[in-house]
Amino acid sequence: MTGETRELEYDYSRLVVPFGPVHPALKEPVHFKVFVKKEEVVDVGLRLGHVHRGIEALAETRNLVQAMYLVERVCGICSHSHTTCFVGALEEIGRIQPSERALYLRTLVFELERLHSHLLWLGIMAYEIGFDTLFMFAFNTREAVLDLFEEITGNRVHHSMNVIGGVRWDLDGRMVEKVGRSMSKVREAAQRIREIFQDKTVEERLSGVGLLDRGAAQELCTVGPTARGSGLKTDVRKEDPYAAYGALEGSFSIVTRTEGDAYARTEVRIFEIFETINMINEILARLPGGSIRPGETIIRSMNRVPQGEAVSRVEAPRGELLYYVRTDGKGGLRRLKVRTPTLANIVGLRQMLIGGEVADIPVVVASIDPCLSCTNRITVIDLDKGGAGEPLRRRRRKWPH
Amino acid sequence: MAALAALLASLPAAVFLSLLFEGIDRKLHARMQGRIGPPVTQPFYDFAKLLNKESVFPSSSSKAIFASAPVIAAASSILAGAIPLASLVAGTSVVGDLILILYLLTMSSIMVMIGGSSSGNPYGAIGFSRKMVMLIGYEVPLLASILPLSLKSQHSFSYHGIVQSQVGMGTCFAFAYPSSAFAAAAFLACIPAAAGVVPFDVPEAKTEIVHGYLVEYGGPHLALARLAKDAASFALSFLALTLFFYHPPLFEGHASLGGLASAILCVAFAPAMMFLTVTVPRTVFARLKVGQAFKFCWSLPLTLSALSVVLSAAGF
Amino acid sequence: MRQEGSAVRIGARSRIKSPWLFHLNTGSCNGCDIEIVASLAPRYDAERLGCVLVGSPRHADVILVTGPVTRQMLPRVIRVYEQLPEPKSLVAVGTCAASGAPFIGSGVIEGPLDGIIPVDAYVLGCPPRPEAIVRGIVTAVRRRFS
Amino acid sequence: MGRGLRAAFRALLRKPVRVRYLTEAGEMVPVPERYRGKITYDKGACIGCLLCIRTCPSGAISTTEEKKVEFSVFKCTFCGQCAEICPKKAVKLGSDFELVVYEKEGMVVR
Repeated sequence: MTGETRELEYDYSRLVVPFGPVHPALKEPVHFKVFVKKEEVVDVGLRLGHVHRGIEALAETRNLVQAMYLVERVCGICSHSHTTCFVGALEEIGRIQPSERALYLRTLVFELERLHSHLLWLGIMAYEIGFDTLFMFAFNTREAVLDLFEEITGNRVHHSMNVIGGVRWDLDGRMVEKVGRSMSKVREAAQRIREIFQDKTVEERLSGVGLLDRGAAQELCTVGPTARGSGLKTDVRKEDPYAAYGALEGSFSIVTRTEGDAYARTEVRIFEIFETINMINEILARLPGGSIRPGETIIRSMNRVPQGEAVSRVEAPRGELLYYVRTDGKGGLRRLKVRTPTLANIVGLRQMLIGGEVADIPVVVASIDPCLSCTNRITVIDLDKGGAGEPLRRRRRKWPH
Repeated sequence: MAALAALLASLPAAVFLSLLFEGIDRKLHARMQGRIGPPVTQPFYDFAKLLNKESVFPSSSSKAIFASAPVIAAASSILAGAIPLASLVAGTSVVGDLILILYLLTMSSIMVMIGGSSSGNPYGAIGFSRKMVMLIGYEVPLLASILPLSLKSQHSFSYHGIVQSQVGMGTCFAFAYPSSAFAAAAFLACIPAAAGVVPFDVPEAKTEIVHGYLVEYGGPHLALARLAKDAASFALSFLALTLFFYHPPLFEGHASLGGLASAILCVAFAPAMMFLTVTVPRTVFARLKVGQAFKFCWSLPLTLSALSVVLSAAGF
Repeated sequence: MRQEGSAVRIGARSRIKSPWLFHLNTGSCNGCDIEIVASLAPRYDAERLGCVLVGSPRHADVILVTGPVTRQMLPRVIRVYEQLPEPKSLVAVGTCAASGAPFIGSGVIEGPLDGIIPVDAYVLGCPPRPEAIVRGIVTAVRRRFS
Repeated sequence: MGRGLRAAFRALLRKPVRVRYLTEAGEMVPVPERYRGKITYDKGACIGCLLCIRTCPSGAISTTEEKKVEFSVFKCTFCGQCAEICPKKAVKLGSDFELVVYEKEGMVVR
């Protein structure tokens, strides 16, 4: 004991608020360690990996047909984007050209998916700011789109639309009419939702929150509506057209906003809804005839894909989705790499959150539309620490059944 | 003696009416969202279920405070709801019971807040600080809006005195003087904040801080904490109706049945008041941030109540 | 004795009438999660059966588990289940919560769920429709609470 | 505020959306023609080519001793690949979707 006093360099005014992995504002587990001083956020730590399922490694043990359904289950909201991206890479390796009609139908489902994803996101955003009524309205509108999915593909979420060299389900005249009718209804409802989003209380909650300026957005490689909300004019559909987007180039434009806050990102998505509805109507008007898939069986198509590698990009509802595919020439995969839009956007979150309030955390996190089941590509298991290794396995049978 | 009997009978009535009012509120809320909604009896099932559940104590909590806080909160809220009912039925009241009612309402929210923060959960701590800010925000205009009524009814802070002075005037306070009209507006604007519903439910924001101070409560304690909130919103809407909108031609003139009939009529009209002050705001607004909520409380309701105090002092 | 019997009956009936849900994602693809939310939205409106989605496991009666249990989520599943006050019930929503398919064989999947915690009802489908989810909740609640 | 209020009151006055669920056994909620529900299997038509096993993404199909297949509904992801590849159309995806069970046993389509 020397008798001198020692000052601890610990700031007791900093309160650590765990945000996740299980939190009502998040539909998926992710862990934010938020350091709070009064109500202000001073630092944010992010931990991913809770929903890592090892899909990339798993796909290497499956053949191409099975892998198609597996990558569809990377994400339940943008499932069609994943298969379109994957099948695009396979078709590039195998030099298979789908028919015009198949490409248009692929695009149609893609845009319907963007529509449902954006409506869902508007609902979630309303829920985060505590506006339950708007959440209910958005979800009610979304049901109309899900009905179309069910009618066209037979499932509300996992459409299983793509096959190598074409699509699985065709549209007859009655369905084309039905899609068109639904679109005008959805447009009307979306117009109403847009009006409520222009409400003053909503605007107060969203504008000026989660700022990300143009320079930072570019530096952090953000994609999709997050980048477009910060003024970056980026859209894979225009830059590198896939499916039928090359032919449809004139029927849509890129929506951008320069403010770079949560409200700008909301506006981008709302206006994209209208762009998408326009595009769907255009697709329905220009739908070419012909067959939708090659006459051969799927096993033969699969075996026709030679050894090779390709990178494919699509504009998923959340932004640029990238697949790297290397095939082994025997109907299997040697390597699959997925880079999802949320992985690109989530690094921007720290910058958006610091300086904000605790009340803004869910709003900012939701504003990039995080899809964590897409994002979790790795999990770290530290066996030395015993974190989630062997000891837990012994616990598994603890509960009496 | 009759007053005491009326009070004792009013306690279960207040519990019943609080739960019933929550059911009506939830039904209307759902209908305004285009849903069918839960049955009106739903809160009774919720309450009975929560009472029958196991109670869990977090290890970091101070058990005595954690367990007793919801009990005191519920008791004071129910009492705050029962006193106006009883004094309407019995036709008498004590001097200054209006102050007691408002004090009990504040007491109930403070107790829930203390209980939540004693759980040791960081969300509870944030909920505590937010509720503190909200209390400062709405208490001042709420109390100030009572003053003009007292001035206009022979300086009485007795609940029944104020109600009876409306009978004497033949019209209700909200329409009688400009000062009391402003006071009514201030009181109504404070109800959503005092009842803690959506634009002002910052202390228990579900998506931000996981129900705030309620986060660690489960089972019977949660049932009581919820009942405290329901009873508070019932008491507030009942108070607003009787203090400002007690319209004698409607509520009096049932001489044969006396106070009971007018009390029953008031209860029948109270859901309309609650629809206006609780259900509509929570349906058409997004949740405010704590700073915005505070700013709102200290701008509109405070201006209105200050105006009403000034006007009533000037004799309008 | 009779009074006690009726108290038990009231308890059971109120539990069946107001199942509060807690949703736990253990590696699901979001499909089931969104369908759970859709079952609370106006079209299906599970609140007319008393179902409310709550944010804290302490408030809940029923956990809806979606997804094959990933290694990272395994301790959390157990912890959340322990946090629920008794009596509680658990519904496995979706095929991957029930059997782990199509992720069977992955090194980071610890599922299926029934080896970890007791399951009261399985709702099959990839993802199940909201009608099926509502039926699953009602089935589990009736089985466990009455 | 005005817009939200108007929309809310419009919804209050209109009839709410209502769909039927929790129907009794035998009563089915109507589903679209292409809906992919529980598998139905025509054993007589099956020729035992086992193409379905090769393409099933979740390993839900297994062989039996009599050179036929059986489907474990517990592992089925309802993608419809087996129905598509079957040369004899012996496998179909039916419209039964309310698959709520207590136990794992018995959910096999033979």
